[in-house]
Amino acid sequence: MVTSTSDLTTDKALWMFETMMTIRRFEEQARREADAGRLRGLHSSIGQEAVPTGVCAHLRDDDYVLGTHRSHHHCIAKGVDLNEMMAELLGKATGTNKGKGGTMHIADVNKGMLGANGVVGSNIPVAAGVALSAKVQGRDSVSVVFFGDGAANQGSLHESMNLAAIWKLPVLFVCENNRYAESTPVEYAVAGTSVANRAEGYAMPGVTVDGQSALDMFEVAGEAVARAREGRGPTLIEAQTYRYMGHFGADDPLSYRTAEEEQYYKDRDCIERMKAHLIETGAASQEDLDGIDARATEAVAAAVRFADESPYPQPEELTTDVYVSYP
Amino acid sequence: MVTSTSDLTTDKALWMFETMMTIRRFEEQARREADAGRLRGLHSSIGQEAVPTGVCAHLRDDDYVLGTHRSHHHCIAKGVDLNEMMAELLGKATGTNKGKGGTMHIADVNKGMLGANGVVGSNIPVAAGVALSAKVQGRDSVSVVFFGDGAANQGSLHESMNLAAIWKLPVLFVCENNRYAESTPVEYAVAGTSVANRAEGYAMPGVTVDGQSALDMFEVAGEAVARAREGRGPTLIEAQTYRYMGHFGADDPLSYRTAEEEQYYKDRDCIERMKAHLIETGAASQEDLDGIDARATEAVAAAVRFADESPYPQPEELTTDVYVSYP
Amino acid sequence: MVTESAVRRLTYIQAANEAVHQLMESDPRVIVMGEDVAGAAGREDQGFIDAWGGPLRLTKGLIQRFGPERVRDTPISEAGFVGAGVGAAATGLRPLVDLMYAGFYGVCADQITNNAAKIHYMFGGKVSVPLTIMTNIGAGVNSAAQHSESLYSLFAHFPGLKCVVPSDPFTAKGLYISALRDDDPVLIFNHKMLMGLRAGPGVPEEMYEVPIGRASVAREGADVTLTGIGYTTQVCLQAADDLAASGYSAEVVDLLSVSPMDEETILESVKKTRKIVIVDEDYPRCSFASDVSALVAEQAFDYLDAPPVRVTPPHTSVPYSTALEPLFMPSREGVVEAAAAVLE
Amino acid sequence: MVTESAVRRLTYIQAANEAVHQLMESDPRVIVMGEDVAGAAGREDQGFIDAWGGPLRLTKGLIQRFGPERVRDTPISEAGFVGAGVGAAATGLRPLVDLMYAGFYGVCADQITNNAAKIHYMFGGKVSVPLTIMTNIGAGVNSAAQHSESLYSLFAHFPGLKCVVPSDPFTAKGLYISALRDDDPVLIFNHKMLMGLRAGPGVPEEMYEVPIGRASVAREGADVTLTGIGYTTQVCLQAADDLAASGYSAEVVDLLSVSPMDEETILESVKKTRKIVIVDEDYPRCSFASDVSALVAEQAFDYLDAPPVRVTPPHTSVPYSTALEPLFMPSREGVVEAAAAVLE
Ligand SMILES: Cc1ncc(C[n+]2csc(CCOP(=O)(O)OP(=O)(O)O)c2C)c(N)n1
Ligand SMILES: Cc1ncc(C[n+]2csc(CCOP(=O)(O)OP(=O)(O)O)c2C)c(N)n1
Ligand SMILES: [Mg+2]
Ligand SMILES: [Mg+2]
Repeated sequence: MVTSTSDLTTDKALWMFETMMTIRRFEEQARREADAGRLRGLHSSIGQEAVPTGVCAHLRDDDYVLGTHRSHHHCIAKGVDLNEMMAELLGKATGTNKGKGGTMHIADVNKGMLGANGVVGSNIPVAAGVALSAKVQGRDSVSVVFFGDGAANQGSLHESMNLAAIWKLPVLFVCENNRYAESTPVEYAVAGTSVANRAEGYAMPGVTVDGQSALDMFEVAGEAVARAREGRGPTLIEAQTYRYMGHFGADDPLSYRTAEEEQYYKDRDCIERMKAHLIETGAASQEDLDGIDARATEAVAAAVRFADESPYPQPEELTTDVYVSYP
Repeated sequence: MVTSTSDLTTDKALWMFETMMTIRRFEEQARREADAGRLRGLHSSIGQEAVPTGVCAHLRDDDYVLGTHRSHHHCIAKGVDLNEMMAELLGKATGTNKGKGGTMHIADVNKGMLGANGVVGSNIPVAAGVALSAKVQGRDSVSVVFFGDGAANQGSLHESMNLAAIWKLPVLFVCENNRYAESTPVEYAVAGTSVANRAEGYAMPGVTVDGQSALDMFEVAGEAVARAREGRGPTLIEAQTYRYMGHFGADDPLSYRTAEEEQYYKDRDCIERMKAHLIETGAASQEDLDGIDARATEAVAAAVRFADESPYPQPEELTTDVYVSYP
Repeated sequence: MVTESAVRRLTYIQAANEAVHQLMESDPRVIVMGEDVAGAAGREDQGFIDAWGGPLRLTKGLIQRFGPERVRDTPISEAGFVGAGVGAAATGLRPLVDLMYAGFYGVCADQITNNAAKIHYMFGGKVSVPLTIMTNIGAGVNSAAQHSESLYSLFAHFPGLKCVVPSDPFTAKGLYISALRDDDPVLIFNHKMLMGLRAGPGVPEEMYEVPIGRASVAREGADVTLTGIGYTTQVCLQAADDLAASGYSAEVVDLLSVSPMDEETILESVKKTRKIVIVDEDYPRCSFASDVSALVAEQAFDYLDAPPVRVTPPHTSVPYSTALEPLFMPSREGVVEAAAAVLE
Repeated sequence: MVTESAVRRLTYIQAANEAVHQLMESDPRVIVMGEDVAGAAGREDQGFIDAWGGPLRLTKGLIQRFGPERVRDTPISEAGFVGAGVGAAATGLRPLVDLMYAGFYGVCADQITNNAAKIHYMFGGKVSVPLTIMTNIGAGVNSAAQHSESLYSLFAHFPGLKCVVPSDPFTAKGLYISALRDDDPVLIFNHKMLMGLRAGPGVPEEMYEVPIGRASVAREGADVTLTGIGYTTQVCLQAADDLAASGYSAEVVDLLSVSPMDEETILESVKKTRKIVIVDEDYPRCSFASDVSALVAEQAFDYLDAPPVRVTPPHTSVPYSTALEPLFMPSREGVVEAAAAVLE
């Protein structure tokens, strides 16, 4: 099976638009919460919405996604509840992680979101293990791990690609190359400047894709997911994307990149391009899209209300969940 | 500068023969010592003599070599004293490491042997640092790290190749692909079965060479050393070789490989081929070569005598050398 | 816990091997991964199978019985396959992962202490990681500094991990079974010097658990408490013989679990004997031995007739030479001497 | 050690930054490596330089003064660049390597504990590794379980490593200078809550050393000893104020070095006050706090009027929520309470 954008139904296309819109609105709100001092350590995913959206369009609840320090977009694309996410960001007991994990560790196993992870590169082997688990249990679910261009230089990627290749594991290694690791440009840190090229050393397909295009992401991911699901092994995808904000909020991105470069990517904004596509193909009107945006905005507002009204964890929660059982 | 075997002087060729012969005789003796219960944990390098010999033929005392658990051949090729090596194996105070390191940790910094290392893959980043050190200090010395096909799957290789490539470090990554990591065949463990191929992902030359041919090793290493010394960056060399003995002595290699395969490699023995070459080219007579062998054999016998006559470390040595200074 | 001793005299390795066989038989979720846990991987069709059976031969026979899907030789990629163990454990399997030597923790510590240890807590208790890691520890066979460490203190430092150290074949089998059935990540530390041991009570054929977090009194006594863990329990038992010959009755507490630590059993014994000698082979600083000493100092202060004493290696790496290595390890004589000092 | 206090009120970061500037100026062997220690690497020609200056801005200005050869942004490859630090240190340089957070030790522990710690010993004293690693520790800013650990206990466990934890700008500058001049591998732990601190004696402009392995009495007292390390020294000083208000004279010992540990200063203080409260933010099990408790129990048993007491976090990972995180950290009130209990 090869997926192409022709496989993209209108429903799915609209789901993709709404998902990206929701991520954008959620992240804008998270930014406001951070600026108001209500949460710390936020890594914004604005600009990168298309990457997980194009991938998760192919995933089921029993497929797994593993993320990074910058994972709100992964969570939303995988269907994690916005209320619980916002409650988690604000440290509330009703959060996805009961307020214990916070912005860098959001997980919802029922939705197949097996967790953001604050250690760069750390989730890559875990994802290989999730794929192994499906294989051993004879399930046809797949595992997807997102990681940055910076993470591509961690040894864990190399070990995991090798493991996945020799065991033909149903896993997608999706590198979100947003061109920077903190302030360090990919041209400096990644020898040869291509992450996708590294797949070849493991006899594995490596694909570069425009990560600012939800349609391209959908197509490339569809092929890789099908490949994995059918037992034909792993794929490395390098999605070329961009983060519009600073690394974590307190940094000024113009200290290490140009306004022109920022503008270049903003001119190719994934949401705007998806809008144009939907209108061009007649799948939706501007009004329809405005309606979706309004719905996304309201969902985020509701999430804030939910979080605000939620209680903080009780003090005794400090020492629960350390172990499943303790004598 | 490109090295080719035409650069190989008769002196150097004879040095190479003597070096390989010495390694062979030393390792045969080490095996006997192990069988007699006088040392434990021996990993024999018999069969792999040509690899470090071909490389070290290009090195100076101020170039550095870093090794593995299987490193006697690296040490001898780099010029470490046989007496001190044998004393180290037998745990004597006169050993290279005062008896504290043993077979897996032999080092002699004056000869540029910066140590065998018992953790697979562990020395690879260290070698990158040694190269960095030369570069920062403006010295034109190079750094060479040997590692196995098994080690090629450690993340440290990936991180170090990337680092060396972006910083153009004067380092050689020399993989001794002896086809097995313990009992695990390279075809199983290394995706795509080529280590050299992995260099491309780092925009670095990756070369495969017949590691059973000292002449081929000399040629390929010469080019890589020149490249490094001239500031043109790192090279990955995959030397295809074979260990004649089991992994560490107690294992039976025929439980995981065939006698035919063993014979195939023994038929291409690096020492026999060097002998043939020297005689063919008229560089030496059979008698000359026998003389060299006798010298090697006697040097090893002398080393055993030296080690035998040497004292064990004093009890207080247990707690010295933990720190350079301790308040 | 089965207490009556049966008569089967298995070695430690045989006992652990039997435990893993029975676990794999009884629970399809159990898989085994590690370097050469079978051996000659991928050469089954050439007639090579189970060539190695693990570095200790502890996993011998498993691949023949349970096949290569559940018994997996791995490349030398500890971060990769330990991390894979975490992912597999979080999604329905119960992996037993072999980390050949404890010192190799260094290449995969992130997976153990940042992921396995923390996932349950970070995710608000909604995901668990029933991963078991087994690893070889201890000095005694001239393996030098990198292959002779004990290091359980390091893992016990991390909330979320459980650490057990069997002392003989009986506790080995029981602790393997408990570990693989536990819903938390557990590390099992196998001391080299115990691998061929047949001492202790015999090993029952049926499956039984030795509970995690519980110490056991290996020998009752009245005059002084000796605590051992793993190999040092054997050292303590020998020292207790010597002390008995000198007319002293030493109680030997086999600690078995480093984390959770069985504070109660330690305190009870000390309250009875009023003296304690803590014997441990892990490095002395920030260690399990320190914990035990601090525990009795803080919780049994008024019962102690003498300060607690630790018998551990000095603050030094493990030397290679046969002339030095024995001086590193806690010895029977050293324990007797330390006990004699507090007894007078 | 310079003891007279000067009047320059630098922050901790400014003091450490000054130390590194002076070290690089005075010793060409000193280089600095780490992620974004300068920032915007390779874009100097586009006018981007020193964009970041390190995650804490602790290395700000270095690249402008010393250039990209000696001040190196690294890829995110801790095993790679920490290992490179080991190799560089073994062959003539004195690298200062930034490990952004202590918890990231997990991806490079092998280089720290198998190579840096052991090379000098394994090689018979013939090679030394004058490597300094600095890393950020501690809770307090909602960074959750992976970015809030202290972990110095873990490194102190290993023979061959030295570990220091400055408590204010003065000790920061002095310990950075001592560490970079030391011939052994040293880890410097920077606690987040101290980074903006201007407390303590002022920071002299000239270079000075605070000796490694020496504790200092931060406040003299007679009734009880409070030991702190890094941030908890500040907590102890505050608690001592409160205790003074209640009529108790608390002595605060600022431990400064986890390894080597200054046993003498601790014992001296305890022999005087006969009571001790050990305050530490690292996890409680197999920890520095246990070591101190065990030390006084064993070496000052007869001087103690009450059992030693530890004030540490519980055996739990660090939670994210502002409702929970403060409960994890040792607090001023917690210390006062513990002291009050031993004082009565
Ligand atoms: C092992 C490790 N090293 C360093 C960090 C600090 N850090 C957090 S995010 C980051 C940059 C990551 O860059 P990239 O992988 O490209 O992801 P991006 O932030 O661009 O999404 C760094 C260095 C970390 N969290 N973990
Ligand atoms: C990190 C680590 N994992 C595992 C081991 C155990 N071990 C020692 S040698 C070896 C095989 C190494 O294979 P290879 O790299 O091919 O080298 P060779 O033995 O063939 O020379 C293994 C697994 C180790 N020493 N270090
Ligand atoms: Mg990035
Ligand atoms: Mg090999």
